[in-house]
Amino acid sequence: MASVFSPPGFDFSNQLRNNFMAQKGLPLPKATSTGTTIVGCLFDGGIVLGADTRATEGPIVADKNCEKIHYITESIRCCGAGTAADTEFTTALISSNMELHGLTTGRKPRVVTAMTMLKQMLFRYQGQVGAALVLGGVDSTGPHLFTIAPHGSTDKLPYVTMGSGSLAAMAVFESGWKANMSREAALQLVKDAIAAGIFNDLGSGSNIDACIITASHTEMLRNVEMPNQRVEKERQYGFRRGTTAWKTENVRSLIVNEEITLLGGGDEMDTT
Amino acid sequence: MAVQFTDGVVVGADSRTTMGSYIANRVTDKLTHVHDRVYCCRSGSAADTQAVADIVHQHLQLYSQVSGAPPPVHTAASIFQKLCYENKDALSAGIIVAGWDKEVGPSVYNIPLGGGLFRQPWAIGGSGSTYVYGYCDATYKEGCGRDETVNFVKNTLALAMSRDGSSGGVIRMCVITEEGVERLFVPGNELPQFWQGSEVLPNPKGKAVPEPQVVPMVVE
Amino acid sequence: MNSLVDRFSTTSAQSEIRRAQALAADDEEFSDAAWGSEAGFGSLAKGVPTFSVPSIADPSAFLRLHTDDHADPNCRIKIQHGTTTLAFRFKGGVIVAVDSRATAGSYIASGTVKKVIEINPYLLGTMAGGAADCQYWETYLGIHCRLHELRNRERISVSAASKYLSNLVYGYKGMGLSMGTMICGWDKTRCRVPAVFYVDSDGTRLKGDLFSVGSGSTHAYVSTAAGHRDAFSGNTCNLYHIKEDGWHFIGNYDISKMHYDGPGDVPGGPGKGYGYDIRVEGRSSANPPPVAT
Amino acid sequence: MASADGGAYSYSLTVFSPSGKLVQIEHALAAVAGGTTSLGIKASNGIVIATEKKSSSILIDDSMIDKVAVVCPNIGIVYSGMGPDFRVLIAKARKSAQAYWKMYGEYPPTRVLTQEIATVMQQATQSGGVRPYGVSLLVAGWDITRGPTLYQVDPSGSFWAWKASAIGKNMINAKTFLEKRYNDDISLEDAIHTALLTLKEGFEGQMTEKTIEIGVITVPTTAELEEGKIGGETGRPKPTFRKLTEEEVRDYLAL
Amino acid sequence: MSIMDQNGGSVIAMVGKDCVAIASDLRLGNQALGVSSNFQKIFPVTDRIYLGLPGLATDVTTLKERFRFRVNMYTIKEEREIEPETFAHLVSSTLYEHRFGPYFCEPVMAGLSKTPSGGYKPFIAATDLIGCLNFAKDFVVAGTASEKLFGVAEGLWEPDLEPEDLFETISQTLMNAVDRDAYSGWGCVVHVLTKDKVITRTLKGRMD
Amino acid sequence: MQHVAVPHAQPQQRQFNPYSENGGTILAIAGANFSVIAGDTRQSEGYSIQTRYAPKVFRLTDKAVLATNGFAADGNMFVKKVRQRLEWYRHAHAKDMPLRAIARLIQTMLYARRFFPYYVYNILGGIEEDGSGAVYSFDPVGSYEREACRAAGAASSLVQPFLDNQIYFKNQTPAPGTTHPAHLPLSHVLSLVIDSFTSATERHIEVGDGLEIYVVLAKGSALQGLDAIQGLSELTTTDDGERMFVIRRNLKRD
Repeated sequence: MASVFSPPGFDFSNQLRNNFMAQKGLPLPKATSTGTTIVGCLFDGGIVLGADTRATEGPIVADKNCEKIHYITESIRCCGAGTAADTEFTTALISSNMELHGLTTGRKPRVVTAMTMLKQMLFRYQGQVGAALVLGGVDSTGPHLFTIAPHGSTDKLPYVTMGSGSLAAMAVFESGWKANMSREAALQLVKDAIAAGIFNDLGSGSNIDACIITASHTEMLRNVEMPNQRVEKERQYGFRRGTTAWKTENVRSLIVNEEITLLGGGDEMDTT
Repeated sequence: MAVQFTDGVVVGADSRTTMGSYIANRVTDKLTHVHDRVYCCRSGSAADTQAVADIVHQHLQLYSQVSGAPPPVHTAASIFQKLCYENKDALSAGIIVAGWDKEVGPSVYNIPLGGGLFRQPWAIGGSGSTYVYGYCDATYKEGCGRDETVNFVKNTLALAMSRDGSSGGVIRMCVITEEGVERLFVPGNELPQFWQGSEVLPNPKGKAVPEPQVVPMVVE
Repeated sequence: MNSLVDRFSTTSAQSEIRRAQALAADDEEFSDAAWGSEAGFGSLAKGVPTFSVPSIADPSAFLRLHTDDHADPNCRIKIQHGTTTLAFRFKGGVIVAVDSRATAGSYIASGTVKKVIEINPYLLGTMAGGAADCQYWETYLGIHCRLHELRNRERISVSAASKYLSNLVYGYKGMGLSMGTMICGWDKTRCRVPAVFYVDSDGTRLKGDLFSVGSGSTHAYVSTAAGHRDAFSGNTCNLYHIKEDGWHFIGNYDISKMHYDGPGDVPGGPGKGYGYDIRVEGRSSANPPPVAT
Repeated sequence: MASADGGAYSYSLTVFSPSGKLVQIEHALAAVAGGTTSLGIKASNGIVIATEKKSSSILIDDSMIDKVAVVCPNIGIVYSGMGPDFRVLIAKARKSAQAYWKMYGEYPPTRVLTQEIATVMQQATQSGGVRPYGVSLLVAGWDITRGPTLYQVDPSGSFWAWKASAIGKNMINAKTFLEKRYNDDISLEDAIHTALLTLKEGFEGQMTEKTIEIGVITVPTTAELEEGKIGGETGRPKPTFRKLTEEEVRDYLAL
Repeated sequence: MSIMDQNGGSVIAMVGKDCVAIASDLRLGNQALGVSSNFQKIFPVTDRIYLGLPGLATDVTTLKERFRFRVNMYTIKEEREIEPETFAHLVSSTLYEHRFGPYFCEPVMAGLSKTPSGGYKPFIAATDLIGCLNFAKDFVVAGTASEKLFGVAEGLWEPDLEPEDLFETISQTLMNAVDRDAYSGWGCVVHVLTKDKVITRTLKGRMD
Repeated sequence: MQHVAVPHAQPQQRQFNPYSENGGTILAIAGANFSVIAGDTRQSEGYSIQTRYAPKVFRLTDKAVLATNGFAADGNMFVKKVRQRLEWYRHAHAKDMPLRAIARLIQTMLYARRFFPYYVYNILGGIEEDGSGAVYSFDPVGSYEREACRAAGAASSLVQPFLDNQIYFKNQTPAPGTTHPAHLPLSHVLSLVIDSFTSATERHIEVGDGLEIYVVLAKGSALQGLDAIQGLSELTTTDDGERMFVIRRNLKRD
């Protein structure tokens, strides 16, 4: 922004200190990774993208219902696996540039433009930005589906899977995919593929998100299936009030109450 | 792989990209268009080779814009070399450049990992090439026609794909001549077949070897 | 160290273990599993029990790789460590105070560990360092003391008992044992005085009046202070008093309760909590007098 | 050319005249007054901005001329004065809006974006080697806290909010026309008609869907707001500013 | 012994019925040695947003000042108070800016956000050390005792708890979790936010 | 041939690493006259599931149950060896080994491999000779201790603090004039066990698929509503001595 000068790109100022600490045997903590199963599948007239909703920090589930299908433009979406923050910010950056691109060219943006922007950014960081993406969308030249690996390589295929659950999902795709599938068949195949990832891969779990993109409109099916709802708990765990012993208390009221006291004792100017 | 013949070149490649032992893409197109009559075969890191090929493609667009004529294959190859040589410690890319141009006609250039540039009548690269140097040396002969060369490429690739675990899938080929570029495709189940590894045990002289039937054991 | 040399050298601990294994192996009928009741201690006649060791060049490095959680916090095998123990001699006998927290990495595995091992009615051993090492070898020491009594018809002296333990442990020096223990007792025979010996897994053995062992040892004037200050000490404090007629268990005090309320009406007690902020409450700007809420 | 932020030496073109005026800005305002008329009207449930798209010759393909520009889904700008200056400012405005989005996850309120543009225009009046922008802008936008707001920004970099305003060639007649017709609770539909009538006042030539451009802000209903971002967290809010298509303009003109 | 264990400390935020609660321990240690039992990790950002910063103490104070500066600038420029969702994105982008030289701190945010129809909706969020946002509906945890907090919270939390009940649940969750973590504890503080008041209590927990 | 850029591997030193980690979690709670020993049945390695049903809780004698967790190969082998020693004890003494003695036996067997440890966290549960419920917990090299409730394994740090609060009532001030119950009824304990595992399954990826709970009742004690539990089956044949039941439930499979 013009008024506050902030250098573009990443700020490396802490690097010197962090390297010093790493030498002293204090390893870096783990960032949230999305173990993840993400898939994309072409059908005649559009694309279906699918993703699970589990974000993990090592063996611990940090988020049971996170969103992995990110917005690029109205008719281009991108699923992200790998380091959660990287997928989030890489897709946000490209989404922002695509919006600018759309405004300046006055045309609906193309999937291949987003793919090129993503690949060139990831290649520049040589895999340090850990984002493995499935990019799908429909533009004036028809439906397109790409995968983009963290090092910047891309593949253009009719059906793709990425993430730790990609092998389980690919098995379902290899046995179930047919050319020119109907929209319903494609959606069901995507759901089965994600379910395969959810149940067989520990890094994926919880619910299934899907997104159907056609030339006319984009349908985001958030939690289209929730096969892993938690069962009713056996007990209620409410506590008696006063169970917790506390030492000090301070209540700060947020209601600003003002009384207005009139000065001058009533001989105000008569304005009737 | 790329082979030069009388009035053009044949470039060919397998279609397997692996991530460790997992086949990330079994129908990859490694024959990358850099100009109307100039193609390159990419081997090594997919990310590196794609990036390099994109840059060369851009340079050649500029070249043809500025010079008003399609770029000679040698020009394309030397741009590849410049990129591969100057960034050799950041890249892992083995690239074969082949095509047709008016001055020289058909030509094949090989740029291995170190970034050297070698013009050869035929060139092979990638992890599968080690298995088929013998076959190529034995089989290649100059002055072949189009169909003979296509078969030579097809057989070489099939042999490499059967021996090398990192190669496989389908065979993609391009025949580049003055008239144009013709894409050929050999599906995975129609690859030329060679010896599949069945054992042929010699028959000891004189003794008839009984057919090894298995008689089910009689159980009371 | 070159594995070839190691195989044929005669001094290293491994060669001693191999000799012990060879010893045990050949007299078949006495293998420790023979009689169910020996519970694996093996007959004492043959010396130390047999240990199986990974057959690689450097077994202690292997052990360190897999169990030392200071070097590598997410190593898999987390062996429990005890941390603050205190013992001192005075005219009334010996006072032994220990905390009861065992941690595995940053996780507090248990808050109720008994870090005083009752070797026998008149000998106590404390636990700091590897919980298993101390538990196992001090129980083993108890067997040896009982056999001493049977052979010599008199109680073993504290000095002899601690000597036996330190010689035994010395045999395993460098193999990865981790122990810091205090053998305390009252010698009934000749000099009839209370005695405290510090023995650790490096083979050190020191006679002294006052010892404090473990990561909380620097704060251990009052074991509640150690519990408070050191992250690896805490939960409860076990207090023992050894008199002429053997040890007496004084009590198990919750360290946090003592922080707030003190030990109750004990002669000489401060009358209120030991906690620093309790003691200085209302006396400084950092600890202003409690506002009437 | 000294850098835009006025390096050490600022051979500034914009200096005070003895009477305390900045002559360059006066000239810029004259350039604006020479530009085709634009106006904006804030209605109770929206804003309309409109402008004449007069081109110097019938041979010009005016379908490519954009005088009303979208900056981000909730802000649109119309201008009077020099086209190229407008284009440069729009590019900066769009970049600034995206930078805001990248930091806060939502689009800038109209007031903040207007401030950004105004700062850029002001810097062009106090730096060496640069001349003021020869445009006045009408910024129409919607945000959750202030609802629909209309701002005018002048070459001096000063900006203030309007209920209705007109800039460009016959700004004075247009303004007096608007003053007569404006009332606070005018609806968006009426505002669009008023805008067309005002434009017609000073219009040379035939007013068709080809020779005028209209942009509108429609205020989302609380229901739409409750629904929030379309498609959950990572979706986008429904755009509130859009340019009328030629058919829509023709329908309004026909009424 | 990762960098996050250097000073220790943990934070948890929970959602209740029209209210949110955020709680943290008060320990500042130098690895095993406890140094201060009054190290505040939770800071008010606005009247209706509280920010918890567990992690490396130096980064905690640096970030606290950094966010105070950015929120003040925001308030001045926009002439309105920042909303919780917007603040969450601000925190996230600030951290990601340092992607390759991160601050060792995992912020937790709790607040009440104004709904378009004028009411208040509870809001909690947490990010990892490089800004990956996690909008949870029930609770978010961070710090050295995060695993323990997850276990107890998953067991004890129930939807639509009244402010006083939410206080009990979050306090029990925090105290029992920190008692199992060597690097957290030494006193706890709980803030319960409702639309008209903020209740702050310091708990009488184990001091060992 | 083409491969996505696998980082150039420096020369890798092949270290002797006999261990693996198979996830899962176990817990045991001792009541006044019963013991509950439970474990999930998922066996995993890295991110893949080896099997959804691999028991981790083993019946040793009529009164003793051992749960093992960590490296499954070591766990199974260790249980086999313990059962062997118990059989020899039965031959030598014509009676089952009392729980207290089994605990000491396990210590010595674990400590025998002090320099090449079994990578196993054991919990022994059952009924003591005096008829009281007991739980002994071990570390991989044999340090052990009798407790009332213990969780171990991958999600132990998630479950243990929850049990501290709900079993030992830690940090809970009792209602004025009352005290916390010293022992909880069986049905209460079972519901806590099930909730512990469903919570652990939610937040830990290595826990799930199935849950097996062994219940050992002291001689002559009432069923305390045990028969009403869904998924129950009895292992003991006679009902005069100690009785042992197993409850099998499903857990989430994601």
